[in-house]
Amino acid sequence: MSSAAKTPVMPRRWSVPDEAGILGMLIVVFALFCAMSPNMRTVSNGLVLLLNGAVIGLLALGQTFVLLIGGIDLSTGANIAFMGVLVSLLMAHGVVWPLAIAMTLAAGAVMGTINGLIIQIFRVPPFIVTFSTMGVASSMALIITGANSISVTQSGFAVIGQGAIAGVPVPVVVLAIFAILAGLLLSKTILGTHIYATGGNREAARLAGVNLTLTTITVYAISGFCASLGGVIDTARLMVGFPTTGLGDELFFSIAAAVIGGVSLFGGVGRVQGAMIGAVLIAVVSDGMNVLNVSSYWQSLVIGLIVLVAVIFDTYRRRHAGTPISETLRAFLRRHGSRRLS
Amino acid sequence: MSSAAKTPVMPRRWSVPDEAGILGMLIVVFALFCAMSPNMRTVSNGLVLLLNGAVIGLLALGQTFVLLIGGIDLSTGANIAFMGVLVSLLMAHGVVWPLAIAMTLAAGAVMGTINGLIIQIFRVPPFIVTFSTMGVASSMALIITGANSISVTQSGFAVIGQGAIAGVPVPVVVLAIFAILAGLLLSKTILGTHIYATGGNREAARLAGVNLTLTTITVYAISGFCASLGGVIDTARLMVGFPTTGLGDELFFSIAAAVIGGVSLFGGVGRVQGAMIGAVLIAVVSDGMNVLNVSSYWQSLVIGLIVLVAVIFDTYRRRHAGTPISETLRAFLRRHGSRRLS
Amino acid sequence: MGADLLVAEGIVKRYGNATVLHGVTVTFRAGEVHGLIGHNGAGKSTLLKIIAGAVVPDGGTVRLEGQPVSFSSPSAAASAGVASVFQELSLLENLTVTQNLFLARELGTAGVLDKKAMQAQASDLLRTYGLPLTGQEKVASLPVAQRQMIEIISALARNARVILLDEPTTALERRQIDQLVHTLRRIARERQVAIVIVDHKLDEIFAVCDHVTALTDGRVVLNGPIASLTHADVVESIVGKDEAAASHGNRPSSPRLAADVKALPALTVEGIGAPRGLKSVSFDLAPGEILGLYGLAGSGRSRLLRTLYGLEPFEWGRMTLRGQVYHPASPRNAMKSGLTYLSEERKANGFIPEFDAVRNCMLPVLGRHAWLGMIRKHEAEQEALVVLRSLRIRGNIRAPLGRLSGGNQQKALLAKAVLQKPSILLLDEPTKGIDVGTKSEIHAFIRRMAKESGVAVLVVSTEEEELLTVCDDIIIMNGGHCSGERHEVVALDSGTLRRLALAPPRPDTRFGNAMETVK
Amino acid sequence: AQGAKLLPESCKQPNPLIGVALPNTSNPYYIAMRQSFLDHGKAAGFNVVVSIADNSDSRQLSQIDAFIQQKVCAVALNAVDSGPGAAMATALSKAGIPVFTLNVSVDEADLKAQGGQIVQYVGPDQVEGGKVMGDATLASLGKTAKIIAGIVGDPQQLPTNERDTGFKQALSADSNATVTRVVNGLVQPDVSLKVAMEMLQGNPEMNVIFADTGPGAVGAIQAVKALGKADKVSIFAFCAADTKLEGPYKGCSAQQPATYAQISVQSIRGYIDGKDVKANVFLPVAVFTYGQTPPPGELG
Ligand SMILES: Nc1ncnc2c1ncn2[C@@H]1O[C@H](COP(=O)(O)OP(=O)(O)OP(=O)(O)O)[C@@H](O)[C@H]1O
Ligand SMILES: Nc1ncnc2c1ncn2[C@@H]1O[C@H](COP(=O)(O)OP(=O)(O)OP(=O)(O)O)[C@@H](O)[C@H]1O
Ligand SMILES: [Mg+2]
Ligand SMILES: [Mg+2]
Repeated sequence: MSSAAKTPVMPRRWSVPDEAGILGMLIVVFALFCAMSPNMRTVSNGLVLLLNGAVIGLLALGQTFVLLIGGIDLSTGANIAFMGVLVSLLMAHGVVWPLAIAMTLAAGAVMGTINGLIIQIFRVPPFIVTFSTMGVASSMALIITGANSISVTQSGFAVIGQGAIAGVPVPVVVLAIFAILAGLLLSKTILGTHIYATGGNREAARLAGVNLTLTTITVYAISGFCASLGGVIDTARLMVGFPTTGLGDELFFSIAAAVIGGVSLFGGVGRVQGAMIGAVLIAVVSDGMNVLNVSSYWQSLVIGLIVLVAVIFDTYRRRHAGTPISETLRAFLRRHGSRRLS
Repeated sequence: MSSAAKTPVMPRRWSVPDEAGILGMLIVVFALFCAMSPNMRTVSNGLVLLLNGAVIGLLALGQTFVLLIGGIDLSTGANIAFMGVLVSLLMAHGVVWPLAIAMTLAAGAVMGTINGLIIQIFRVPPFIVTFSTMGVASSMALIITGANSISVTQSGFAVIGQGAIAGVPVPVVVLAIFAILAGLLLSKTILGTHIYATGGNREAARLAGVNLTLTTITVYAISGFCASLGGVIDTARLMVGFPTTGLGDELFFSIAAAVIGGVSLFGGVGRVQGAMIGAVLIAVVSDGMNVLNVSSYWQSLVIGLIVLVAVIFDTYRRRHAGTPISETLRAFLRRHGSRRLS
Repeated sequence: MGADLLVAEGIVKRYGNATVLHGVTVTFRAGEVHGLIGHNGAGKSTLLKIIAGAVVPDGGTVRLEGQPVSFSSPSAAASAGVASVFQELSLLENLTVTQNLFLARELGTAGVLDKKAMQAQASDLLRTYGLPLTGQEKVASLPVAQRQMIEIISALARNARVILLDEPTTALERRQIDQLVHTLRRIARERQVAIVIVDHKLDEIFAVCDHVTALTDGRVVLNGPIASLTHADVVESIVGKDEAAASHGNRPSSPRLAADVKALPALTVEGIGAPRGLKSVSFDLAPGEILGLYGLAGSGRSRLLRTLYGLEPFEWGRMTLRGQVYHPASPRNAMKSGLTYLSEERKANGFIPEFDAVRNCMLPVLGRHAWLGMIRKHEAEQEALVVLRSLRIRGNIRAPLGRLSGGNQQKALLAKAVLQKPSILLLDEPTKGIDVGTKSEIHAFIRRMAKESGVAVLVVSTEEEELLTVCDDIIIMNGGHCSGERHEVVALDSGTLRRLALAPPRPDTRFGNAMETVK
Repeated sequence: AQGAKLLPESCKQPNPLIGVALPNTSNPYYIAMRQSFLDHGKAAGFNVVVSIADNSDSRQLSQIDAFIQQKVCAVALNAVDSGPGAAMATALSKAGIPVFTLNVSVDEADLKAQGGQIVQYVGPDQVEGGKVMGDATLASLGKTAKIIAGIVGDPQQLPTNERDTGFKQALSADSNATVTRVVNGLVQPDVSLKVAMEMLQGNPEMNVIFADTGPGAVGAIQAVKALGKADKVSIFAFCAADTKLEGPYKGCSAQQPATYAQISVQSIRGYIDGKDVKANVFLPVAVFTYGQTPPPGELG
């Protein structure tokens, strides 16, 4: 197009990014915790917090891709267990650790690919497929190990979980690198555009020539890869492969992190930035409650309420920038209060 | 309407119900298990199986309503714990058991109503709201009890969990009654139509005049009610209120049961019949594995694969009644095999 | 003639910084059909949505029988006697026809449905409007035209005093439109209700309306009884004075292709069909020609285009593309072979609602502007912008496309199709919802593409006039059959075309009866 | 609460079937117990089926129902939780199947109320196990040292809470010592690692960690190392599998899950053969000190 150069692109007006609201909430929550304890506001605690949140951050990263096409990956926590056991088993069988890591990451991507393939070939809901591979992965971890832990003896491997680069723990660095790559992938590449298109309107995307099979498989492979990276990191932190690692809150927290950050469960909407803010919010709250000596009985309640309030404010900001939140309630009551709900 | 009588109602063509496929799969799986163990095929085992599946069935019932409007209820398992503790606490404080049950069921409905209200007023994704109330409910159970169990001393209460009517355990009878009521509600009432409409297209339903607030609150209240009924039954079976009861696989299994039975996670599609078949399938597989002494390591794998295969066949039947499944694979390969995935 | 039933006064609406209605005042009278016209993005739909309570205005008042009203929702409006059909189909696809017809006004006692009564009433209604349905069909399984009729029926069946219809006829065929026009006029007179209809087709406006209001950029520019207006007045109010004379009514005057070019067909279709689908379709399509495909609703025109684009399988017959066997397994496949398809179901599968117009247009051609999968965004956007501008999209092209007006969305879809630089272009209702000014430009645009770039175009349209304007030849589809016999447009008028479509299908003798051979 | 002697028909078969119900196999403790049941059960002429409840009471109850279906001759029950355990024992009693509990005792009052009975309990004294570690802490750090201790445990389970109680009791003997925190490690090393790190962040002056389970100990050790506090914080624990007492890991007490299983099997054999069995068998914990490695089977 020769005329292309002549037409000026409309200047895009600068606008508040979607994630501003939840970032604000994160800052408020963090500030509150800091105000309550001097131990919270040390640099070293900041790093501990990020270190402890790194694996959930990685899972949230993978989950973001899957959610963006309107899918869900329930197998992600179980994959941590399976892959953590796998990497330690490989090392126990004499594979040198860098190779063992590479093989494990490949295995994670393969697990994800299998999810994607089943979803795409048989058109079975992702919930069922990944529910099933969740079962398979967690069983595999137990079967391989006989439920025993597998110690890691190659001490070099520890660097992945315990090392630091310029004072920043390696897992945090790894997460940061992959988050940036993921952000670029989604915003700058054809594949990224196709992922959003698939989630936005699957049928329209197909008619526009988007390869749904490829996008579906890729996002699940990415999620599998992220989970295996999480498994490697968890194992390197403990220096022991343990078949129940990752079977705790990881799955829920990873989905919640993405949703908190504005990723829609129905696909097509959301960014990596948001999911990472969500993951940090969860990390801050989990860390903060232990630093502040909140009783473990109260912790789920506190984390639940903080997340809820943060998302309420964020949703609010997105919908009615400006109006105070009391107005929403009043509007609701106006709509429903005077009349009977009928 | 005078014209109503004159106009002949067109005969509805008989068609295979949507649930036929998964029912077939259930029968196949059950037959296989029976073939493998004589213990499986006793009547009493059939009742034990249903008894053990009753709570998940109840949760799946509530979850079906929520999924039908395109929501999700993560708080359902935690509500079992909370409500189980609540009912035993009420009895411990001298409330007679029928009243304690009534109060607990009301409390469950209120918990659900709160979920629905928050979702509807603040337009926060149901995943986040129920994630948060899940945390609140599970914390409440721990806080109330200090992680201790609360014994039930009113022996009459046991009938709810351990009694039988004409040889059929009470929990199974309760589930059956509520499943039938739920089925009627969805198919025969205005509210039922509105629930499907809300899930089909929220905006279109609103434009047509469906009261979204009412449908939303009602479905979450029903789910909360079902969860509290589950908590009452679990407590009556154990005769002790325990703050971690219901926090295991219940949540996942209840969603999975509904999805297996053809309820869509995106709303608008599915029936109670399907969810109940899904719940029975899960009960058969869980029970069957224990009766057949499948190693616990293998159980998640087996349940995952059986569910996956059942749903693959079912999806298949719905899409191409007639064509053999090998054809799907061949069609897929034809689409993608010869060429590079690009 | 009738009393003022509903008055909208000084209605103002803003979206962000853009004001889309600048104090619009209109009066709808009992017993009258009121036409609301204007260019795409003029604010017609917004005005109707405000009156119906679906959108909250930033200023102005609505009075119903002199009383100020402010409906909190369309259902509140409906119970006050204001029924509406919006531009985007808003039926619930997972429900049956009957359930949709009675949604939120179900018959029943104590919350229990009276299914028999509803079913009986629904059958009556469907029969009255000539729809061959029982009422128990899931809406998802119905073709677009029937869905549109069902929405209209549902609005008319409510005992409303004001009925708002936003482009009700876009998917309907002539017969249905004629019947609808007749019904609307009758209902208005007999029930003394006010009917408001948004429409881009002038003949319909003149056939049905008593009174016309035209909007331009959110302002009333014309308002008067139809009797006092001429076609020219109306066109001028939509496209502006300068262009009115030049643009309307002329057939684009590029030459037909010489007959010898047709000797090398781009696409040859020989007796294709499938069980429960097309029966037997044959025709040739040559580079540089524009072939019209005409038929009654349900004759299989859309199915044919979908089959050509690899969206539906065919099991007998064969297709040849530039001499090679062509059997697309998927749309991607078809695209790679140089085909492009514009769907008639804009909202269902036309575009990604969250993407803006530019991004939607870029989607199929990203590969052209990328290196190792990395998009050269600026370059891609420039290309898309050029085409988008030439189609005169109004509204913010950087806003999610789902928020643009219907006609402007359609323009974006056309731009997307054009950008793909296809060698064969399949257009299903290409100007659905597009205003008269832009319509003739689009016709000219299509002809230019064919004549200058040698693109072979296959056009499906329910508007005979459109086919007669834009096509070289027309082939007829009837009950899944098409013999491929060509009718030159110069020898046709709308009446002849309709008669041809009604004639029983002639078996395709060239290839034998494909269905028989398969059995 | 001994009623009539229960002895199902199935016990008369040549190799009677006995059921073993365990809470999980994510703790090496139960893996050792399970193996011992299989080995000693076979030796004693039993067929053994083991059910794992994945820490769910209701699932364990279903598994008990499955045992009743299979007409087992006797059940060895390590309840997930002691309260709900009463319902399982009752269900078995009502089906005429003798119950042998181990490791987790079943709530006596509940049992009585519901009308169940238990033949024998075998297990450690949990409180004692915690107390021993408390004493070891005081001995190791000296009577005069200021001790600020935190617990990595599982506050939602009874046995772990009993261990904590013992530990706190021992420390309360010293006015310089306080237990300030209990965090929930869920008996998982990865979770324990996180919560232990965070607890240390929030309590910089903390110098003792008591991990009340083996997996908790694994996490606590890594947490102390990761924060570079190996010379400041001492760890006392219930023993982690295959882990040498070195660095910050100063002492551990071990139970012998394999032994409990062995005793249970022998008691079942004896009971069937008509011998009298003791109602309660309490076993002391083994204590390991700095430099030692607990042998396999000696677990927390
Ligand atoms: N939700 C919205 N957000 C932002 N802008 C909107 C929204 N809805 C409509 N608009 C803008 O308002 C203007 C008027 O739109 P409207 O749909 O009323 O036009 P119309 O006259 O019905 O056009 P058409 O003939 O194409 O249907 C358009 O520029 C459109 O982009
Ligand atoms: N997007 C679609 N995908 C698959 N099948 C469809 C789709 N739209 C409609 N159908 C089915 O195809 C049948 C024909 O619908 P369609 O609107 O294509 O009519 P048609 O026969 O091509 O008529 P027309 O000539 O009016 O376009 C309908 O009965 C419907 O079940
Ligand atoms: Mg419009
Ligand atoms: Mg059509």
